[in-house]
Amino acid sequence: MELFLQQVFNGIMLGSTYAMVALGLTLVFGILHVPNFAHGNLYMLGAYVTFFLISLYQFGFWAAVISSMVILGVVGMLVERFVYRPLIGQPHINMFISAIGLLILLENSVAVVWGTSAKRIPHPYPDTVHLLGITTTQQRLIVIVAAVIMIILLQLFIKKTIHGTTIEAVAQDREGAQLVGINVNWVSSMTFAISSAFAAAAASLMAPIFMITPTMGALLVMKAFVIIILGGLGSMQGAILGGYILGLVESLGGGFISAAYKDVFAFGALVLILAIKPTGLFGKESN
Amino acid sequence: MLLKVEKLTKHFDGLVANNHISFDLAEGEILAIIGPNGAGKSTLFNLISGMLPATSGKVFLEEEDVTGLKPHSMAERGIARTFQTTTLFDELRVMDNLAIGYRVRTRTGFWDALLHSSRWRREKEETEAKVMEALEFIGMREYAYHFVSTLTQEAQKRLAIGVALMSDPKIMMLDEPTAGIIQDETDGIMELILRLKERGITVCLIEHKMRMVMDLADRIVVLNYGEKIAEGPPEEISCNPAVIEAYLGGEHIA
Amino acid sequence: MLKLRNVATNFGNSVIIRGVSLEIKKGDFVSLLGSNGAGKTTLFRTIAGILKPCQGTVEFKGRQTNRMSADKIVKLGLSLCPEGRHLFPQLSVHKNLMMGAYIRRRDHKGIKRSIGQVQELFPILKERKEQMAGTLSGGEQQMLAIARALMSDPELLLLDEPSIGLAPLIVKNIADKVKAINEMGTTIFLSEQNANMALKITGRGYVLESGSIIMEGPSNQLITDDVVRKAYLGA
Amino acid sequence: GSTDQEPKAPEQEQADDAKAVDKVEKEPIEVVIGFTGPLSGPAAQYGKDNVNGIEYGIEHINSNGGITIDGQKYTFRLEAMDDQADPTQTINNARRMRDQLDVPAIFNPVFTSIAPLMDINSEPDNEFLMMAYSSTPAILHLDNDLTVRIPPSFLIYVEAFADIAWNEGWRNGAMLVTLGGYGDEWREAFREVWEHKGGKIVADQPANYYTETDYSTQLSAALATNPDFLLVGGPSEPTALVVEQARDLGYKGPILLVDQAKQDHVAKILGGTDLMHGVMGVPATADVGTEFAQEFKKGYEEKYGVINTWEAVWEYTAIHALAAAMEEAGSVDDPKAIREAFPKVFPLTGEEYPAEMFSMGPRGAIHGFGGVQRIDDNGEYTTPLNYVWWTDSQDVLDEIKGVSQVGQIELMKIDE
Amino acid sequence: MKYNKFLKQNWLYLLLLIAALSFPLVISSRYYIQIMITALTWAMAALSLNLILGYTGQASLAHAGFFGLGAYSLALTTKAGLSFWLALPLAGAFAAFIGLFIGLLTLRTRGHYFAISTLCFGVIVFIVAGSWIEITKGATGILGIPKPTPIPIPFIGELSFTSQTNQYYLVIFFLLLFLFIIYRLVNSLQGLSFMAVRNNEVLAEAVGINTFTTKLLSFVVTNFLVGMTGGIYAVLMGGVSPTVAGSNLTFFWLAYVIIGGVATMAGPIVGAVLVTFLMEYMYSLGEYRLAIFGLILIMAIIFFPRGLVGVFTRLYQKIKDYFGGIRGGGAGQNAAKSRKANETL
Ligand SMILES: Nc1ncnc2c1ncn2[C@@H]1O[C@H](COP(=O)(O)OP(=O)(O)OP(=O)(O)O)[C@@H](O)[C@H]1O
Ligand SMILES: Nc1ncnc2c1ncn2[C@@H]1O[C@H](COP(=O)(O)OP(=O)(O)OP(=O)(O)O)[C@@H](O)[C@H]1O
Ligand SMILES: [Mg+2]
Ligand SMILES: [Mg+2]
Repeated sequence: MELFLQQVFNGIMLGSTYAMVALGLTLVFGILHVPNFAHGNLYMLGAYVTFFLISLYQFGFWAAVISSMVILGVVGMLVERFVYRPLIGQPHINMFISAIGLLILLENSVAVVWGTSAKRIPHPYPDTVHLLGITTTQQRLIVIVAAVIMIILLQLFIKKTIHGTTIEAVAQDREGAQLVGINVNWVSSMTFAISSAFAAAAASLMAPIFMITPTMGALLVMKAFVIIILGGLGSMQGAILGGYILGLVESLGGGFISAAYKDVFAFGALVLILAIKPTGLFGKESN
Repeated sequence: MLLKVEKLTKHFDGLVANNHISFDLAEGEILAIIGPNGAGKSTLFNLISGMLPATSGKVFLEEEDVTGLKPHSMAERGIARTFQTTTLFDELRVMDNLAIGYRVRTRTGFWDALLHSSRWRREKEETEAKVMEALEFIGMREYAYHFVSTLTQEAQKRLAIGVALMSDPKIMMLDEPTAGIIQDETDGIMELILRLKERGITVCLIEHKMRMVMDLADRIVVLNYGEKIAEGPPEEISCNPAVIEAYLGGEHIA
Repeated sequence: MLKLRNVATNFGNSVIIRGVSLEIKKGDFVSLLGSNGAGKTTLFRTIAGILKPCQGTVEFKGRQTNRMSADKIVKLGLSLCPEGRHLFPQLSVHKNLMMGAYIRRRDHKGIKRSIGQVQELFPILKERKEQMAGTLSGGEQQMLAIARALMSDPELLLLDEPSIGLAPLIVKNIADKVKAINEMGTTIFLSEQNANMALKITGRGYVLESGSIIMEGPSNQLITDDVVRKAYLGA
Repeated sequence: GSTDQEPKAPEQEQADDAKAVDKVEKEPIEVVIGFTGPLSGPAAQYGKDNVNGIEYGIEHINSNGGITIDGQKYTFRLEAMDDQADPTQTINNARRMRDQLDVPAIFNPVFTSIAPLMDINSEPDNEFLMMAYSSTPAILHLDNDLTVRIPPSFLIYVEAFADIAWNEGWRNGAMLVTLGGYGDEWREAFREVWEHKGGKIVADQPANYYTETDYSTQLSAALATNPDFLLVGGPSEPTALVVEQARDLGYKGPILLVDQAKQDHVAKILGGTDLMHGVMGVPATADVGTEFAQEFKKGYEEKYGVINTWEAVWEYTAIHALAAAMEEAGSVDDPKAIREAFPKVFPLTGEEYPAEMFSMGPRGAIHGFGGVQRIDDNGEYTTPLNYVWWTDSQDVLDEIKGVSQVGQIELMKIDE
Repeated sequence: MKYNKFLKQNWLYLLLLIAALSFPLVISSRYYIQIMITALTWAMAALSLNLILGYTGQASLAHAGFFGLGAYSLALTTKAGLSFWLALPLAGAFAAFIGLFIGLLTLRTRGHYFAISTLCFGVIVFIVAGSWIEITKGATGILGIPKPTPIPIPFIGELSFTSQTNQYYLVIFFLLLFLFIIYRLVNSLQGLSFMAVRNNEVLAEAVGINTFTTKLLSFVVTNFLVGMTGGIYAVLMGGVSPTVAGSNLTFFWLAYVIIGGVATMAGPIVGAVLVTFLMEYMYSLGEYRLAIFGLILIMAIIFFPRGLVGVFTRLYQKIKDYFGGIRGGGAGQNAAKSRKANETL
């Protein structure tokens, strides 16, 4: 029982990471339909920025996190402007290739400039916590709580303001959006900025627990794509729920059945769910 | 009876788009389906052609129960259709569009293609001949090598009819074949539809252009709010008070 | 209000609009006739800034707009109800209307009023408030497209074949409403395949053929013209 | 492009020598040594550690004037190519280096790439020496005549760890070792040895150390079995994470690190040994006690800005061995001769090398020592114990003890 | 006369074929031959990907997974003693069979959903290859795959595949075979069905094409071909390890197809050869190599959205039109038409 609780906790912690990254990606992939496979690299970049702010410029942890979000927001805008905007109107698969190009570019630039050895941010909150038979650290609790807060904030922003609808409008009919007076380029820019800032926030919160390397986002981004598809393209609830489901499937499947095959459970679950419901859990559209 | 529609019903969540609609389609006739916007005309087409599953009700084609079949099986059995918003293979040329329309009558598969079997040759020639004939029929011979995206709306509407025609259908269901077409050319399409009839093809037509409907149709079915409110020959329908009230308005024939 | 001087537009190598000049004054109600493929839609898209002319100038409210992006032009007070509708298929009818009022999104009262007006014009839009636009019937979508174009409360309204796919009763209804809107001060430029209707309600008309204006004049004159009658009125 | 400096055929060389006996200074000829391995992607740092070691070795060889064969001086240059651990690219790189740079030897540190290289290194007229950096015994089973296996077999550590653990009275072990060829074999080997002794593996929860960052799942499952010790490890950096997360989950017991993870490196990442009480693993180079090790550590860290790993240490020593073998064989471009000369260049001992190599076994395995070091309950490093893998007799061991600088050496008898 | 016409129309392809066949005779460098072998093997993989992606419009990201299935299948069967010439079609068949099963599960999904669910399957193959140690030997992989069984040739002796040159010809042979298969397939009514599905699934279904079985057929043929490619790769490398199923392979093949020219016969080959050689050439850039490669990839897509073959055809057409214009337009246009007619049916 204790082990079960512990694994559930582990799953929630993992799920928080996943949900945050997937939610950022939902904006650009789920809603805007840009298959930004380089999202994981923006996440990675966010972690590096936080690392350098803390280690070189002696920023406090939270100051670094926020600055990193701002910086990555700008990076996201640049990415949209120079990598994806020129491809509007071309087949989707072309954007995918250019995403792969960006992924290779970012990962290797970081490796060349900052080296391949792993970086570490000192734990701001290293103390161990015991509750309900679960052992963990303060930092992990902070990650979970912060994730929930950020998720709620983003939800409110998208659902309660007109901006969410605006992004959807741009994605669904670019020309229609222009005709009602939406500056589609600006909306795309902002969407990328928010998405990247979100990735940076997730990475920075996680950085003290994990290790910062040029390839840290590689597997994560794949999982984020899986989560979004699992939840249903464009559905925010889907992305959040999908993130936590994946986290739990991994921790429970990995912990109780087989660690080597834990990703097989996660990826296999998706194939099966889509075989039953081809548009994901909350999906409405089919392409 | 060629086609028999029996109590077809379609619910979208709370909305009843078609409610117990029944009618028959006799061989060789032109039947028009009219009704206000949102009356359920296109939905009815979608149910008959298998694009949507019906909530209840049945469709019989030549006495055979074909309810719930997939669209491709419907096409194979001889029900061809066009779409309200012109739908074509817009990346392809006019002649390819037509050739694809005939695909349902050919059997060339992987091995035929690979080994250039006699079937491959026969069907290739057959398809080419059919395409030429169809081009002639819809009057688009000189457009054979044009890409669909460069055609005018009118040419696209014609081509859509041509593609449907390619499958040698028994029934052709045309959803607003002249929407957005100027009067002059509407007449051209009317003439095309009459020639379909001459070929022995049964036509089922949705149209809002009343003059055209009255000229062409042998019979008219009128829908309103998902219900069939009238059925009969054009003269009768045009004086039917319920139809005038729901659809035509005071001065009929716009 | 709107002035085109020698405007030309092309797709790749083919020139679609060839040196069109026209002028529309404030409060005018003008129709544009032309056969299929004449270039009406292309001309409207050029005026709205979706397409950029390769030659000539477009002036709207005294400002040169041929280099301006479409959304800026909308903010100046021009609204196009486009061919092909360009709705947001996965948004509800209500949200589509809200997006139509995007440029005045802070004017909550005004939006409410406008929504009331378009719902009165097309009662079905009220019934189907929460239905996704993409699942509306063809005619319902067309109504929504017109309604959305009205939502921005434009000074110049471009209507590209608004009657497409609409039932006769509704067409008549729209004709009356559009005329009323014009009478309330909105300038309207209308492209229609239903030439009869168009010429009956507008004051002036242009005839476009193969990308050039071949005829212009008061509607009541055009309606009696033989060429027009034959091609567009089917007489 | 070094076409003009191509090493000359031996006969030609001798003729040249005859003519120029009394010419005092001859231009040294540059010999290019090949390396292909992961220099980008998840295993990039591992690849770089290897490259650094070779490069550092070459620098020393060259600054000492290179090698001399028949009066001709030769210096070295390393051509390091990235293959991202993709065997296809490995082959392409090897072909290129053979073809355009005429390299006599190619270093590679990834087992799945070494194997296909061994498929082409014996092609007639196109032979090259396979300098294989992989501690898995599988290399030797491929029976390739032109292979040199550089690091000591990890079986040394397997046996040593098992012995020590058994003597401590631990019986139940839980494993959380990296996935992958190396890790899989390690787990297998340890399980075999441990169960042979009568111990039990109560949990086997592998994780991909290259791609994963959170090991809580596996750790929770492993710790729930109440093991006497944990066996963990992969590359040092993620290994440090595993150690930390194990402690965060409340585990206080002993942790054994497989040889790929380096204790000093782990400690550096964790900011000291606070979390590492009761850890056992491969000692820091500096602690092994050869004379040269300290100097090496200092120089290396200054040059590359990272801790010197054992990869660097062994590669450094291996390139020296290669150079010596060339000198011994009297050729820089005859892989067969060089390979045959290899056994004669040993031992390489601690006055000049950070690690010691004693001899070469029948299938190209170099015999060196493997050390085990523990961190005690106060966080202090204990003196390392060193083992030599050897199939020969006690006499040879005594001989080694005579020349070795590393202090305490134990014999370990294993069949690879 | 007939031959004359044939030569006139296809001189470029014949020239390329002759160049490809004489390559190892002219170039003696083992390095260049090796790169060519690699490039052409990747070209085969890209060709088959083009069938499902380019012609049928379904972005299968499980391509490397099926490549891996073929490779492992060949490794296991040849090590069990089966002749390469039987093991190879078997490898294709194995991949095709699993493909059929996966297709049944995933082909109901569309667009991004299909892409990601196939990606998942690819990742699963990769993980299983690395973890099912009893069969696959885990991450170490299966080594010592024997070279293809020599083919006895009457009176001359036998054709063996131990030399690099003969391996090159082996690859060329299968590349031509693949080209032949795909060419015939896409230039048939069946191929037209593929394109119909790609262009508009709803309409295709409405005109009587069973879109599901059409997609399934394309998927199965694709996987058969890539399974064979995997088998060829395995035998040439002499071993397989989980890297053969890595999704980055799929991504690279995708890039070859798109950069070369999607839905063209030559595109995947042009892309594979060009990018492979470019990557090799870029080694002189040292550690910046990959970063710059990423940049090139982005720019290539931005500036040549229809691929290099698209650029080339347009140039070629322009030149032809120019000369055609001088000689009197009509003829040129007719020629263009008849060529297009050939293309479609
Ligand atoms: N998928 C759907 N979900 C909900 N409602 C739908 C859906 N599809 C159609 N409807 C509704 O069903 C009704 C009938 O639609 P249908 O398209 O059949 O109308 P129609 O008679 O063809 O009208 P029009 O003349 O405007 O084309 C409409 O009110 C439409 O909004
Ligand atoms: N994307 C395009 N590429 C090439 N040609 C095009 C394109 N779009 C339109 N055309 C061509 O431009 C010409 C004018 O088209 P346009 O749509 O402006 O005409 P229209 O007067 O609006 O006709 P309709 O009554 O059919 O709407 C047509 O001949 C059409 O074929
Ligand atoms: Mg309809
Ligand atoms: Mg138009």
